[in-house]
Amino acid sequence: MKKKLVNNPDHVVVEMVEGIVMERPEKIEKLDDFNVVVRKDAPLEKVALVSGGGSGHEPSHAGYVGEGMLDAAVAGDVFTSPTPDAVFEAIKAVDGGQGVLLIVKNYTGDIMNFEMAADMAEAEGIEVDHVVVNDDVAVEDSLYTTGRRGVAGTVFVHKIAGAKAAAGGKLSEVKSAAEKVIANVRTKGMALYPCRVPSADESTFKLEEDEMELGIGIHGEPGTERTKVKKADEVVDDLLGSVLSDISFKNGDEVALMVNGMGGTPLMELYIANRRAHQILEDKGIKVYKNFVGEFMTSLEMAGMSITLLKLDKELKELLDAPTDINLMK
Amino acid sequence: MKKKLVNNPDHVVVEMVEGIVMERPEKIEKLDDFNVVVRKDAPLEKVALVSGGGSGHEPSHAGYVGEGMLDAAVAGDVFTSPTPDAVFEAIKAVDGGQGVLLIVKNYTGDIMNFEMAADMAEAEGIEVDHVVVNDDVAVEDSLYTTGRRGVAGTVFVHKIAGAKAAAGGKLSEVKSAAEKVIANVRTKGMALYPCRVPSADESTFKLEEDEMELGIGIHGEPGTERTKVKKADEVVDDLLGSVLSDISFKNGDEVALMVNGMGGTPLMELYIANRRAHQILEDKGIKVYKNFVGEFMTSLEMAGMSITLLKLDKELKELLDAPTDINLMK
Amino acid sequence: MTEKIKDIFMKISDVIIENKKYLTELDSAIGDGDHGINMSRGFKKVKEKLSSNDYEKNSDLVKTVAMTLISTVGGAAGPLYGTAFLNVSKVIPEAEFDIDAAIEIGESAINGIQKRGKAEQGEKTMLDAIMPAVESLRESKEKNLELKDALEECKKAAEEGMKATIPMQATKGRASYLGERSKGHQDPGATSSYLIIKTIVDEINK
Amino acid sequence: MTEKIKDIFMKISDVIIENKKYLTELDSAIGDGDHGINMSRGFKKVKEKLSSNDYEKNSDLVKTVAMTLISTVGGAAGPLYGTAFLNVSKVIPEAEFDIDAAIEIGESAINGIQKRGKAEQGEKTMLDAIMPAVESLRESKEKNLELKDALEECKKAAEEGMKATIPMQATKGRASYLGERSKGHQDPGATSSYLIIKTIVDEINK
Ligand SMILES: Nc1ncnc2c1ncn2[C@@H]1O[C@H](COP(=O)(O)OP(=O)(O)O)[C@@H](O)[C@H]1O
Ligand SMILES: Nc1ncnc2c1ncn2[C@@H]1O[C@H](COP(=O)(O)OP(=O)(O)O)[C@@H](O)[C@H]1O
Ligand SMILES: [Mg+2]
Ligand SMILES: [Mg+2]
Ligand SMILES: [Mg+2]
Ligand SMILES: [Mg+2]
Repeated sequence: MKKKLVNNPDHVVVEMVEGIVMERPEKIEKLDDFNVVVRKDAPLEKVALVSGGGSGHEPSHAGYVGEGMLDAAVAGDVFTSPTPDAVFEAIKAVDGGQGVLLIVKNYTGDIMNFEMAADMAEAEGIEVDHVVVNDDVAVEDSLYTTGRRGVAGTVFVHKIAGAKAAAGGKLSEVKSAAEKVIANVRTKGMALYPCRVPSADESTFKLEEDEMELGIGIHGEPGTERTKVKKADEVVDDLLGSVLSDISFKNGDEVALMVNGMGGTPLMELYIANRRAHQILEDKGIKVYKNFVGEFMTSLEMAGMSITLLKLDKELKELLDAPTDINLMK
Repeated sequence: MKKKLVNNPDHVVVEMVEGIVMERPEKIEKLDDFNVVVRKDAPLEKVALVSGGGSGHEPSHAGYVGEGMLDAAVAGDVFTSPTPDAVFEAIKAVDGGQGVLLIVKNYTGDIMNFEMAADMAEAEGIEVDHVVVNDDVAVEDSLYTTGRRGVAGTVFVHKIAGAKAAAGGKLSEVKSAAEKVIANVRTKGMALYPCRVPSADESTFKLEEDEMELGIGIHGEPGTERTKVKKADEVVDDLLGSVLSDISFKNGDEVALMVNGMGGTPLMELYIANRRAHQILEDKGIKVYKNFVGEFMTSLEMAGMSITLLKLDKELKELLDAPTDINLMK
Repeated sequence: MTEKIKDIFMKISDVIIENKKYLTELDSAIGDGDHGINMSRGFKKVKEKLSSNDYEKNSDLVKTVAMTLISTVGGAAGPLYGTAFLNVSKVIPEAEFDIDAAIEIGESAINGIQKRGKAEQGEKTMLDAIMPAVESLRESKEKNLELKDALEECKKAAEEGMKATIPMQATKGRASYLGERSKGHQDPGATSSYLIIKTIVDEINK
Repeated sequence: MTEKIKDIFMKISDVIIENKKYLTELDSAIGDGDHGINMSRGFKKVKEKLSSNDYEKNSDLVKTVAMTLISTVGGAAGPLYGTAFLNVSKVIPEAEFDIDAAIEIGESAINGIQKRGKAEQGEKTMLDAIMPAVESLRESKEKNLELKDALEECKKAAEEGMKATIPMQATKGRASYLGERSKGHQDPGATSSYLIIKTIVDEINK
């Protein structure tokens, strides 16, 4: 049983949310009785953005609540989607009369809970719409699955939809911007070591000392392929290769590149991977317009990383560059 | 032997430095033949700041090279201080004729190598001075040690001396600002799991599955005390207690609080610790003026954290708030 | 009659809480290992709510159960069971209970689950326990079986349905990410559904 | 004579490289586990440099060794050994080598190490191997021992000095952070110093 710096496994989420709010008390606050973080100046006269999901993916999503990104983030139990009442409270807290866009990662639970919250909000006369992020190329998007998972690419949706809303975009426009990101963002992840949920005794999967797992998600679930540990460059070749073959790129295209640590990966390794990713993209004539290296969408202390490419056009570049409070995405 | 995402253990530093520069190519560059990261616009007409040390502490120090912080960072091998020739190259690259301040963490090796570099630079007519950061309260500062180690508090020295230099301070003034930080900053760290240096087969120390190590440094060296794993709040009580009893605080004092992850610690745990730190400080009537939670001075993938307090006055608050390019310290 | 309904839900809660570890283990194999944790968190709250309140109408009691599950379970199971019971609260009779009522209750539950989850029978979900159970009630009605016997048949059908999920490949929910690898494991949601049906039948027939 | 000196440094390099793991393990116990890695990185470079160049004077050769160590070893050992050999390069005789020369070499090395590191004997550092070795040379001179025997004594003294670091509490370098816990371990720097002295003696006396 992996050691953890916690008090009571049943209280990790509420204690964490309190700690998050204490870091930026002038900017964000917690709703009473709910693990919901909202902008202190909400509701604002603009389209409001609400996201959330299970906890354990920090800084997602509470870390993205701020000017130019989210208006509220709802934190469910660890790796468990939040309940509709919490999402509903978030919606009510940030709705400024211009409508609310929910940014949902593609998991059955998340979709159902957010949809129910949307129903509740609509019943109270709040205009609500939602987008579903599904950037994980590891899962086949076919009739026989519930479709691709939403992973690190979600952060780009937060940033770009957030910028569109901050610029005064209407709900339909903000939604279009979010959907443009979703259409152009792809991710694949891997792990060297799994993670343990605080209330569980063991990690959800096991790896031998010479094995790694490719096509991993962000919930400690096993991936799609188990192989011997490879060199960093070979791992990047695999991840970026899958991403590049899933969406058409041509010479001269510009991208945002995110090398995302899963929680337990040292920055040194992420930068070694980043170097290789640049080499590959340069070979293909793809220009890295903006590069993000660090922890954006984690899976507790899982050791591993994911690589995300977002194909950019003029509009997306402008929105990506738009000002935000959130240092991670500046 | 812990798995790692690397290519060749002998090349981790150079590959990492290349990856770091690729993230911000418009801002920073690498010196040919040396693992030195410098501002692209250097030398500037201001006092230049050079820091560095062994690698494995990322984002320290290359992550702090930018407007309002460092002008150059020298990366030694993993946990090994850089050599004088590399430091000398860094000094030459950023000296703009107003003098250079070296920010050195208090380790025998770092001090000797930086001093030798300073000798070389002075021999070429460059004005060089240095400060030694020693914020780690875990080590007794007595005749029987080489004094306290420099750890996470170093980042505050970078920020504040950097702001002073950017504001046009003279070398002596920049040095005074740095020394004011050093006089007022204290840190203590702990670990649940050690780290492994890429070129070594094993981690430098071992912990049983119910043990943790208090008073840890940032080089995988064992700490000062080994105990049973405690609750997060108790751990924070110990770390912050040591810090608070080392420097006199009174009701109404203002501080910068840094909760620093050691590389393998999930953000969730850092925020749970942050919450407790705020409770303790509030009880003592100490006001958190600015709060930093994340990874600032790591020890590869070590799982654990350190807590740093910097006691602030008007001048330090202004310099801490001064603009910088470096998102982590905004 | 509300007392009887209350007893049934108290009993269901106990059974789910007792099976927390079992349901979680099933979910670890093909999901994310939280089904037992989520369900028992919800039914603990249900027990709390029901013990500290009196309900005049069955519909109010069942609605409370539904809302409590919706606001405490989370994940996929929370909205699915919550919506199922919410639908049930709209059709549950206040006075006598017969096979027609049982069928209506079952169908309304299925409608709720399908409205939310858009699954069909055979996709390795809770529906694979519930749908055969309700189908068996309809058959029993045609055969004019006694309510007691019809309920026993219904329980048996639920158990068979649950077991039939073992060889299935999941095409809905988290287990679908595993593709072929989801075969050979019993679905956790079908298992909790069977446990609920079994408890209801045993309580009514005892 | 430069050929001989070159051979000695090639041999020292081999010995350090062979002992990479051993020195690193010693440093893991009370330091940061890199002494062997650092030293063998430096001496690999020394081998490279010496094999690809010819030196007319001993002083040039030793200076090259010193500068190479300074620019490749890093950590504490780099500047210490570098400065030691830099000092040695200033006193090493170009022609004959006698016990006086040996003493002068030893003392200049000690001076270099103390100039940089400001340590005394008994602080659990490389000085605890080197200083007794040089002291033994002085004693052998008083006793008028043959050079060969004096060198053997010197080697023995270095070994004893190295072993004497085991019970010491470190008050310099990284090991000092451990306080009392530094006791019971042999100092890695004293060990590399002994290996160097031993190799020099064995090469000269062989
Ligand atoms: N679309 C769906 N329709 C019906 N049941 C579903 C659907 N998706 C998942 N389920 C059921 O939910 C169960 C998993 O519940 P749970 O583990 O609590 O949620 P999560 O998958 O979010 O962790 C599955 O075993 C399955 O029976
Ligand atoms: N001030 C000093 N004077 C002499 N030797 C020292 C001093 N400090 C450290 N040493 C020696 O350096 C050795 C450690 O070298 P090394 O591991 O390469 O450097 P670092 O401690 O920087 O990792 C110690 O074992 C000790 O013998
Ligand atoms: Mg779940
Ligand atoms: Mg070292
Ligand atoms: Mg589950
Ligand atoms: Mg060392």
